[in-house]
Amino acid sequence: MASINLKDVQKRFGDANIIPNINLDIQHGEFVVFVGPSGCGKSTLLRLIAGLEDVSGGTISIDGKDVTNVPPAGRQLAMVFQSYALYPHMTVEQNIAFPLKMAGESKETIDKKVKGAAGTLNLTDYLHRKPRELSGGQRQRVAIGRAIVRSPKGFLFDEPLSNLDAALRVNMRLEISELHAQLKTTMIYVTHDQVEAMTMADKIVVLNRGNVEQVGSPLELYENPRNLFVAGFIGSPKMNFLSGAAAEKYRANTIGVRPEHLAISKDGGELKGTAGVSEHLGSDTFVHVKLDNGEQVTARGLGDYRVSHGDPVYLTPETNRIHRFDQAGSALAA
Amino acid sequence: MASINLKDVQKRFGDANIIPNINLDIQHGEFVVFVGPSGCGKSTLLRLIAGLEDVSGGTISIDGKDVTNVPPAGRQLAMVFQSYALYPHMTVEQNIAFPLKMAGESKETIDKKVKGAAGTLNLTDYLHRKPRELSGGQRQRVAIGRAIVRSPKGFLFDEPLSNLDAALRVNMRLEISELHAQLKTTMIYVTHDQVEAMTMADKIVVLNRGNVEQVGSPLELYENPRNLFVAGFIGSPKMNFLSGAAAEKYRANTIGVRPEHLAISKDGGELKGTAGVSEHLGSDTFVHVKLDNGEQVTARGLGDYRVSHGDPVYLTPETNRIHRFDQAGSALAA
Amino acid sequence: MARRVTPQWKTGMTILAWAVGFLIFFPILWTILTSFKTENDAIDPSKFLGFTWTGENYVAIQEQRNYFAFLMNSVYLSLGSTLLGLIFAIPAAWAMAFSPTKRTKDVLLWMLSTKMMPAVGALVPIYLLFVRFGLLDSRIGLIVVLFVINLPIVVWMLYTYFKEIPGEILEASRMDGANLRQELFKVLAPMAVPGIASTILLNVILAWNEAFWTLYLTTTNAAPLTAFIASFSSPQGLFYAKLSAASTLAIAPILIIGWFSQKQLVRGLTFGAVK
Amino acid sequence: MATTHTKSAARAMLAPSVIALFAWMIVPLVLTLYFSTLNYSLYNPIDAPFIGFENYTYFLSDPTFLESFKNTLLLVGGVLLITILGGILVALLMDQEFYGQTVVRLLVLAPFFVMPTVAALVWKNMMMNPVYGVIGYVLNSVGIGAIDWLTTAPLLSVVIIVAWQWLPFSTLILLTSLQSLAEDQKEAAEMDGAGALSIFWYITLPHMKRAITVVILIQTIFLLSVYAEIFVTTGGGPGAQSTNIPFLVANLIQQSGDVGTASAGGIVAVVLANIVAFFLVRLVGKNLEA
Amino acid sequence: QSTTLTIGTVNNNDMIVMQSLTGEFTKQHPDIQVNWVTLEENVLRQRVTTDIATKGGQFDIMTIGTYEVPIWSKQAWLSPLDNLGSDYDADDLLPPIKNALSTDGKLYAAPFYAESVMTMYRKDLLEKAGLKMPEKPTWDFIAQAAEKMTDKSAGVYGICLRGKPGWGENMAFLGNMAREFGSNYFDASWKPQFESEGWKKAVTLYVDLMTKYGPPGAASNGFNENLSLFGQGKCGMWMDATVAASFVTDPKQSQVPDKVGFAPAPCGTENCPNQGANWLWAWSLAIPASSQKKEAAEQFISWATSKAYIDLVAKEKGLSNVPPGTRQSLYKNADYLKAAPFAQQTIDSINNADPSASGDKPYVGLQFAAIPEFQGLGTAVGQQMAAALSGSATVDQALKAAQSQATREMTRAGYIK
Ligand SMILES: Nc1ncnc2c1ncn2[C@@H]1O[C@H](COP(=O)(O)OP(=O)(O)OP(=O)(O)O)[C@@H](O)[C@H]1O
Ligand SMILES: Nc1ncnc2c1ncn2[C@@H]1O[C@H](COP(=O)(O)OP(=O)(O)OP(=O)(O)O)[C@@H](O)[C@H]1O
Ligand SMILES: [Mg+2]
Ligand SMILES: [Mg+2]
Repeated sequence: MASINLKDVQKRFGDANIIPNINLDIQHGEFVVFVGPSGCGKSTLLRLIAGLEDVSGGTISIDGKDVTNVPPAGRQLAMVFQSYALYPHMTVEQNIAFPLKMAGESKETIDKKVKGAAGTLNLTDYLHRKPRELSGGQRQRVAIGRAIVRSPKGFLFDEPLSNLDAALRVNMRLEISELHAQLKTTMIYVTHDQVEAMTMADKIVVLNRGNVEQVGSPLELYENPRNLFVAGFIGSPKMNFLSGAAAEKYRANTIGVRPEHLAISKDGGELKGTAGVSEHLGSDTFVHVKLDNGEQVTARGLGDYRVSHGDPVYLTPETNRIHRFDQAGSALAA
Repeated sequence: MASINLKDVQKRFGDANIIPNINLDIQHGEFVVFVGPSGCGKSTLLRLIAGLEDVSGGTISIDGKDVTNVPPAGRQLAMVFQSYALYPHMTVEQNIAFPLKMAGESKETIDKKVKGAAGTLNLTDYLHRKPRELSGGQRQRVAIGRAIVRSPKGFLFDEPLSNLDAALRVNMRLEISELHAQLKTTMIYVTHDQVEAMTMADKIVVLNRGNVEQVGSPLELYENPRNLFVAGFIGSPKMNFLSGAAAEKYRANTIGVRPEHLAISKDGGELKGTAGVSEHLGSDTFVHVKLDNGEQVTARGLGDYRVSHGDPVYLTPETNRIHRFDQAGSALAA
Repeated sequence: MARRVTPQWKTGMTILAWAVGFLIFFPILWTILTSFKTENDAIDPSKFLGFTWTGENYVAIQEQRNYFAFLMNSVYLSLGSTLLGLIFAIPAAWAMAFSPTKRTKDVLLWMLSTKMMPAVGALVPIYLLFVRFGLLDSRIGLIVVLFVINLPIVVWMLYTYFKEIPGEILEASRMDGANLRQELFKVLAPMAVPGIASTILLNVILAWNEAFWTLYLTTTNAAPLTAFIASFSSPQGLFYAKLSAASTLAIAPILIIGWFSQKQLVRGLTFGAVK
Repeated sequence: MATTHTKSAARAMLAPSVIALFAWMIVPLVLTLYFSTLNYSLYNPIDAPFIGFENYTYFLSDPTFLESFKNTLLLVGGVLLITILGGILVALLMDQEFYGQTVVRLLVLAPFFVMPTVAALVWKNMMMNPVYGVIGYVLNSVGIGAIDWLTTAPLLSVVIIVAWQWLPFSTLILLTSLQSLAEDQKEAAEMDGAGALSIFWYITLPHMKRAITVVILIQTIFLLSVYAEIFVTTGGGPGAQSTNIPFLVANLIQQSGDVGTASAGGIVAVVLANIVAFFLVRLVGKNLEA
Repeated sequence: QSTTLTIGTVNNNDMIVMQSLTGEFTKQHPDIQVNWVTLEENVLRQRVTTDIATKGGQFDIMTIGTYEVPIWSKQAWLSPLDNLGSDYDADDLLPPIKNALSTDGKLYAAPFYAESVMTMYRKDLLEKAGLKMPEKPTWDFIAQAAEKMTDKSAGVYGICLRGKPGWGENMAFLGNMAREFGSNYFDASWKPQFESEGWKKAVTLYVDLMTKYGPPGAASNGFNENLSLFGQGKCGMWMDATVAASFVTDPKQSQVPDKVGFAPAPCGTENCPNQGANWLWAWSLAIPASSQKKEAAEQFISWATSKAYIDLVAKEKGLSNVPPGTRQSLYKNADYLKAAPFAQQTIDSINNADPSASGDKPYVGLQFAAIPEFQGLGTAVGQQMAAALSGSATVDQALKAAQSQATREMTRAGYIK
């Protein structure tokens, strides 16, 4: 359990200014999710916090103590690497036991905890395998196991579930949430999965090119994105943006409507267009519509909604769900 | 463009019988998605098709020609590895250009194609970097780039988008679909992402412990899962299963209802329970409900649906959306 | 990889490393210094730097033997045998590292065991064969000999290095349509550069310093620097300085080769290639 | 990974090396075996009657044989001990960041570039000589007094010289191996709370296992046949205190011209070397896999 | 057309001079070219032995010693030198040398330079010790002088002798010394003599002198090391090959060039054989029977061992640096006797040395026995002597071991029935 504060943190790799300047406060016991486009600096930020990289400027403190120059071991954080970084010469069991061994736990404790973690992670059958004999998802689970057996001050997860199947992912999500609820340990979690971000986070940090675009609770970001970037990034499929006449109507440069707030009808509605491809997910159907003014939008229909390619359709945004943005892309007050 | 046929294909690693026996026909130009729990043998199957592993039994033919003993290069398939497997000594550009160079393309062609792929993949700024200087997602994109620049007989994708952010993932999904539409090349695609599986596939193959559980179009699987496993695996959050009285009412051992087909209400309905955690995704809200008979189910509500932990709620399944299963787990005719 | 080391640590390491380096290098340093002494200064161990520098030893040596003829032979022999060795060993090491069978380990050990025969034991048979085929004092004959005697070592070294490379990268190249030759030389070899560099360096050194066969199987046309040295070790009279000069001449070229290859012995390249 | 195709390719790729080595091994081996049954002297090559195992009994009954065997093992063991431990330490040091890395690395590697004869001459005359040697001079000036290395501790002296020559080899191999250790593993270990020592013990050392094995095996092969260093420095003496098997065999042919007994000795040496190798492989061989 | 001669030789100074003067030879014989293979003595010996025994034919001329010539000529490995030219004057060669290089009256190798043994001592130190070198020193006197001359604090050691094991190193000296005490290597029935009285006395005294008055590290000192020590002024006395004399008197190589005196080798008994000059060695040039270029090779040998060559060296390098010990005419040259203070002692020693076989000594040779087995045997015994010198074995143990090793070897070789 720890508070983590970043003050004016910067990071350059040679010429590349990956993180120009970041300030961030993470409270005791918070579950913070970092999201952002691939390459925006999420892993780098995690590595800076972990102490695996030196900051190019600024300070990092944990529990109010400046740890900028403290080596990783001194920071007492556990981490799941995006690349897994398993120990190739150790079996699954030894991999998971390693941090406990380092902490000097007794053999029985280690055994118990490893067995426990392996059970949770569906790895019990693989305890004696070496990493190279595992499937991608199994490797990733070992990496998770290695992090969660310990009781660190905080956890750093770098896309820990990316290679797991949906069912397992839901399980693991719940496991991690439960772990968090139990231990109340600070967690920082990088993910590309909207569901994970929305359901697990106390606070989401949206990063873009090494800058923080917005920090807030999941619903805050969903409902009140500060700017076009956040609006477009949170939510999948992404928010539809309309400009021109449609926007002017709402006294905005651009307006945004999420697919789920765009009612689709074959009979009539505010905006007219032609149905394009329909994506049937089973639970929902996403219909891509080309509006008559040429703009391309997506609307969500029920799972069994059918519309043929080329049919005329009508869309009606829920007025109170419309997001308005000015020319610079910043959100306008509702 | 190729048809791929697997006949009685088996694979053992030492004692472990990873693939007991698989028969599979993939038609010219089909887009086939393999799904299944982590470790079920998806990557192995892909590697068998690629020729990177020997089958322990059975035959693989491409375009009717037995290729069981043909080396990978002779099969003319392109592959994206789950582990990326980039060439560490080559820049991004050289990595992507490599297969073209091997095919003996002219320098101009190579240049053009690499530029094109890099553009598509948002890699233009990174062309001169080495893999170790890339973020996880960027590496994955290089791996994709390397596969798509060529014109092979077929593509094998092993979770190619797992490390990409939602926006990019949607883009890439469209790109790959478009590539497929354009080239009509056979594609085999492994993914854990329900959306990818549902939207991209012509045909989904559900694997479980090395066996094919069901093969069919996405909606077929969604609507008519052959058994409990497929029913539980396709769709996220997964289908709710109820047994006991609720099931008997429908003359089944178990019935399944998807969260999206379970109407939730605070006033009244078929099943009574207590609200547990609510997951707010923004677009939807998943409410975990503990039924009075002790069973745990999930129901989907609208994005702004609010219900407090502990409140009594009522759930009503859509009768015509109920799936019925017998004792062995096989689906019963509707 | 990206963490700064503290300046104090770096300073400490610098001092320690230089001290260790100096100690290990000292005998060679002393030899080089001695080569610039007069014979009388050479036998006085108290003269470290305080002596009158002279180049007379080098002059004397060059007057006696044509250093460059020996040098060229050494270069031919070591480079020739190394090249031959790589051509044979890279495929062999690839085979054993990436397509191991139950017998791979046995083959590896058998290869080493071919080196267990004491060279003198094989001298007469080999000499007779060389006489028979007219290979005595020919570069080609010696290149072949140096190549085979070092082949097990080259295979072994490459095998170890190849083992560290993730096989998936080679698989990727197969998928990309590379044939075996391209897989070996376009993908594997560049990735194994540090390993191959140290293997080359090692093999060049072993060939360069091989002093049994090179002495027995050559007279003049193919005689390398080992023969050059053998004509300066323990002549009558004081000889430390001249011996040192000859030794310096024998070591210098390979030190230079070492200097260049040292730059190749860089950090492993596999990082970032696979998850 | 391995498919029938790669397997057959592998066989084809392995074949040239195997054939070359087999030829190199079998021709001398057969001839040596043949010679070892003859009373074949270089000084009387025409008349070489068959004498069965007499050469073997003669060689094995040589009073210095057992001592040579013991010396061979001591030499191999001593040098291995110094070079492996020293090599690990030096390699770790060279892997650190410091000023002048390239230069120092070269300094450390340099002894390996020196021909064995030259190294032995330099050590014998300019280092270990009690009158002219630097070591004696230093010991004298600190008041300990010069040591006559080659007479009082002949085998140790040879061990020191040979270890000096081979330390760079193990350093080089171990350093290369160190550098192929993926950084993220070390990072993961650090995150897991491992200190520098633990990282070394649990991550670095296991990673270097194969390299260490290779160093041990390759060096053993070379050390089993050390000759020039002994020839130049102690000449195997005093007595047989620094005579090893190769030196003993070499003396037979080079001093006595006794090809028959030398061949028998060569065969015995091969057998002994194989026994040593066999035990070594039992000891460390499993590290070769994986 | 031109012929190329490949000549294998040792890297001793006189040979190096010969190489540098090769141009003079090729000037006279423009159709002959010369390739030199210069190797250290031991390496060269092994190299040429292998070649000649396997008929490798790599050499046209080999540099070999008085040890090899009798053995090799008996094997018919060498061509007799019967065509050295009219002005060669083979009769000018010193008789002991000529004999040593001839078998059945035919010369098989031409001497390039030759040596016997003598005592070299520091006149100044001996004087300081209050002693005077007798005309015929005895080992008793030497022991006494060694004690007096030793001043370890000043780094001066009374006596330096060979300690490095090897048949051509310490055994050359000890074989000579044993004869000074009346013992040979083998008796008439080829029984080794190492446990005889003479050997015991010789080795006991040798070890005693060396441990008390010798330099540190003596057990690894050979000719070269002692040469350096003596040249450094660290030795009071040194009994060794006569060729050493020209180095220790050469100001370029020695720090005591004019303080060196020369005396015969000491005797241990009243009637020591050959006046103590029990050492004869000649580095000589010979032609392997397999050489295709015998004619050219003989021309070269004739040139290199001729009187004219000696004159040439005298002209180029100075009179005292000519190859010694081969020709009578040189020692009749008054200039030489004046320029080389050691000349008289050298010729006396050589003339006294008689290596031929005799009743109680069945072998040819003095400090060695010219039988093929001697190299190995001598070296093995030399090791035992070194062990005695280094203190790791007592003299008795060492001699016993030597005796049994030698007996074993001689029995196997069929000498002892
Ligand atoms: N070399 C091997 N030796 C032994 N078992 C192996 C080996 N490679 C894979 N396996 C096992 O085979 C099974 C199937 O592996 P595979 O990689 O095909 O799974 P997957 O379906 O791709 O899983 P994931 O979704 O996690 O990537 C796993 O249980 C794995 O542990
Ligand atoms: N060693 C390096 N040298 C140069 N640039 C680097 C290095 N490491 C990372 N980068 C660059 O820094 C940027 C941020 O990388 P980072 O790994 O933090 O991204 P990320 O947000 O984790 O992306 P992803 O979601 O794809 O994993 C990327 O553009 C990457 O190319
Ligand atoms: Mg990342
Ligand atoms: Mg997989």
